[in-house]
Amino acid sequence: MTISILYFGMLAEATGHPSETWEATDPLSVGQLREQLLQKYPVLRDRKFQLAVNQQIADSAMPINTNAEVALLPPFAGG
Amino acid sequence: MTISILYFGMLAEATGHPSETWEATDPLSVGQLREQLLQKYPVLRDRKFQLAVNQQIADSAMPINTNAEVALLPPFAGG
Amino acid sequence: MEKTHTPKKVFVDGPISPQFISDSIAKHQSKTNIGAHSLFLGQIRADQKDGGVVTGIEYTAYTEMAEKVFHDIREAAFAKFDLVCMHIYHSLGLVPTGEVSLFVFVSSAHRRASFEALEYVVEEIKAKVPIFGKELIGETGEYTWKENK
Amino acid sequence: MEKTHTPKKVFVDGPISPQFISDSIAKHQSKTNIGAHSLFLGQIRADQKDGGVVTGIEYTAYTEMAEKVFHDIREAAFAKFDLVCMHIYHSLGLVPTGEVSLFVFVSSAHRRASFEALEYVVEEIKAKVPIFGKELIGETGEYTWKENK
Repeated sequence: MTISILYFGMLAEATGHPSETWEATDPLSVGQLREQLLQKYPVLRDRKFQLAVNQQIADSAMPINTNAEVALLPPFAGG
Repeated sequence: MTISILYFGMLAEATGHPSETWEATDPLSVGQLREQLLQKYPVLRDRKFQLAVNQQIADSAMPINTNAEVALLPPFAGG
Repeated sequence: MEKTHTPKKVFVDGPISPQFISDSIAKHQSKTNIGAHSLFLGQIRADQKDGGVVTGIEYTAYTEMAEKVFHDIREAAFAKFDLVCMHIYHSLGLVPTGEVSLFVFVSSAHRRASFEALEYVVEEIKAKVPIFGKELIGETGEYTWKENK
Repeated sequence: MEKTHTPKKVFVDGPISPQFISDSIAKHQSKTNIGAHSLFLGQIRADQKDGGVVTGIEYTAYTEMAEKVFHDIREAAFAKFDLVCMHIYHSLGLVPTGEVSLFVFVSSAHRRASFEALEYVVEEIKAKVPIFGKELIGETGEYTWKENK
């Protein structure tokens, strides 16, 4: 299945791009995707980030469906 | 001794004037002055008010000295 | 940090205009140790009373005492909270419904101090400053005397 | 009372000007059920960092999600507090030191609701809205990423 990944702020900087298309095996949980991302981008290991799936903050157990939009969000700085 | 009395807001309305000079016997406490004021102006009996002596809120026991400025303050409405 | 807090002019004639408020805000843009401003505006409500709707409040004050009390509130707020600066303005005379009669403006490096100081200062003003308000009702010259809760 | 709270435009390009703030205030003078306005302004501080002083913050956001979260915060605040109206504005792009990047404006009949809602809304924004800030340092192109506490 195909999902779309978005990187924001310092994470776009760390990975070198703001988004990419990700080919993954189905089923896939948020926790499993996080592991795969850390494998591809070891630089993310020492960064704090949360994952949002379809614009909702997601915990590790949440399943990711095909065509999902997954965003990697560094610490918030609004205000 | 002579003191000066100021009436504000609804109390100026009730007494009919914003200020007057008051001749009083010495010593005089705030509580005693309040009694004398209520005698002269029975209309004040059903009004809420505080007394300030020389621009400080005063309790009944506080003595009033000659030339003091005593103000009758109805409920505050700032803001 | 302001170290000396000289008494400031608080009372203004009539309503406090939005332009006056934005001028105050603009003046603080050069104070680059400020990270948070909290502002309170008291606006006159068209409350329904026996006899009609409130059309405005006519404010009077025991001004000499009021200025002292404003100064004391100011000093106490600077002592309690880590503020960069603070301004208080209050109307005297007629303020029509919909217009602003109280403007409290507190500024600090971080937001918590400004929130806490704002509430503190407004509550102190309502409770302690000898300001009196005649609520004008309808078109017939009726009024009641306002009392803070 | 606003009964339906349609999503509103929150993001503005660059700093929020004092004039924009006074225009917002002026628009509320016809809402004569309002007695209390509380406003919060977040202003960029010239903090000292390794390498120099902060000269501004460059804001970016996950805008689609941010707009949803702003809407949720707005709905939650209307449910929790007795408000007449509420406005939130946040900058995107560069906001120089001394200028305003966040403007929260809550209005109610009585003061307590406006105080409580102001704090609630600002804290929720800081904690939950995916906005990111690059603090620009000195004159040499250095920067650090800001993180809310």
